[in-house]
Amino acid sequence: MQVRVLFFGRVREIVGRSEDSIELAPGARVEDLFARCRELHPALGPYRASLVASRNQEFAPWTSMLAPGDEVAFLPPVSGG
Amino acid sequence: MQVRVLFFGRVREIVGRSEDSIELAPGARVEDLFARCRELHPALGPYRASLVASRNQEFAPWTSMLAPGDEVAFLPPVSGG
Amino acid sequence: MTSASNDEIVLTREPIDAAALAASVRAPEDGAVATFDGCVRNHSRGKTTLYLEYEAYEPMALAKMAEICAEMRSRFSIHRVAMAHRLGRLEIGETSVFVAVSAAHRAAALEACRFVIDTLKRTVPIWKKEFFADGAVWADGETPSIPAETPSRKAASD
Amino acid sequence: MTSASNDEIVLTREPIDAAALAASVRAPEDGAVATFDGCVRNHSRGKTTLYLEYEAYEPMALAKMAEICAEMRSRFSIHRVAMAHRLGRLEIGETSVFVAVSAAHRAAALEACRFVIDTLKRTVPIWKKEFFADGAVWADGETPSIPAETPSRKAASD
Repeated sequence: MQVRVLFFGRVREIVGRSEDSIELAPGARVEDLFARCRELHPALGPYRASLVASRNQEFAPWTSMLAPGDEVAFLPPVSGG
Repeated sequence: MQVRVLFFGRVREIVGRSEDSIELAPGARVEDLFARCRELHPALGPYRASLVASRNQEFAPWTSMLAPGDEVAFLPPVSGG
Repeated sequence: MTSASNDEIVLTREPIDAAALAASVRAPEDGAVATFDGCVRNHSRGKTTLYLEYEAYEPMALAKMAEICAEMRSRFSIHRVAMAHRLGRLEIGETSVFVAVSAAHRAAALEACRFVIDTLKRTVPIWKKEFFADGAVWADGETPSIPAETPSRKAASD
Repeated sequence: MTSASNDEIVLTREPIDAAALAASVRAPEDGAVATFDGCVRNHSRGKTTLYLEYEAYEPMALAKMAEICAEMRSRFSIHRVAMAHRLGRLEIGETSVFVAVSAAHRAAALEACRFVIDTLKRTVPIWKKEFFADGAVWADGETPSIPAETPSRKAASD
């Protein structure tokens, strides 16, 4: 299945793009998507602990199951205001 | 000695004027001035418990000693804002 | 009427220009401006309010407002303050009191702004009369605390 | 971009008109309007700031801002809310975020205004980059709380 992944802030700069489409096996979870992104962009590794995930524009646990067409983002600490 | 006394809000309406000059014996205190005002304006009596006194534009205890030329006011509960 | 350099303290019979006061406290070193605008409500005590009248013991009110600014500066890291109170007749929707506080950080600006308006309502000699279709009443107010029997000037504002 | 009738929620690349937003929340039944204006400081981390850039996950940020409004309404008796956040490049002194809340009484307006800005800083996906003479850094931020393993949509905003 294919999911869309979005990058913002520091993560966007590390990855060098603001979004990507990733092919995953059925049954994949958010953490599997992150592992795939880290394979493609090893510099992401050290940031894992500071990131939170969103799935379809809601904060989501790393164990959330993904569905085809989901929109996922790995969000650095927020600093609006 | 002579002191100046000012009236505001509900007290001003009861007294029917916004200030007065009162002659007092030397050694008089704020409470003596109020007693004199109550003689002049008996309708003030019931309000005594709700009033606070000021002397020369500072809140002052009823037992404060007065001096010639002092400016005293008997202030109803404040309701600015 | 302006007091210490960074404190603007005003009693006025003209409409208060809230936007101008909010802009006046703002400087490049500030990260936050908090404001409070007290305005005349169209209802009170379950009845329709027609208008209000405010009166003040003006020199003492200005002195108490200045004391609030000094006390606020001792409690919060703030930069500039503007506080204005309107006197005379006010129509529905008009601003009766306006406070603006600037600071480097948001917590100080927000907490100081709240401190100003809460303290002003307890300690500044200003009185409000509410006019309804069936008559007028002086608003229930708050009785300021009185200093101890041997007052010091410093303690008198609390 | 406007959501529910009494909530105005805006992300914009244009300067925020704080006075217009403050005026927009005000109605004859209100006795209080509290505002918070977050502005770009000329210093940070002990250095001179040149300018800032903000970016957002825009649809999620708007959804989180709407959730803050809903949560605020469940906690405080308020009337109208306006909250705006600027995106893109901001110069020193410009407003990055503005919140205005109206209410019948002052405590609700002041507390709700503070709740909005505090919660926005913890939960809304917006990021700030600070530009100094010697380089740029992403601001230290706050890590939003994550819902439990079996998340309900309602709990997700905290």
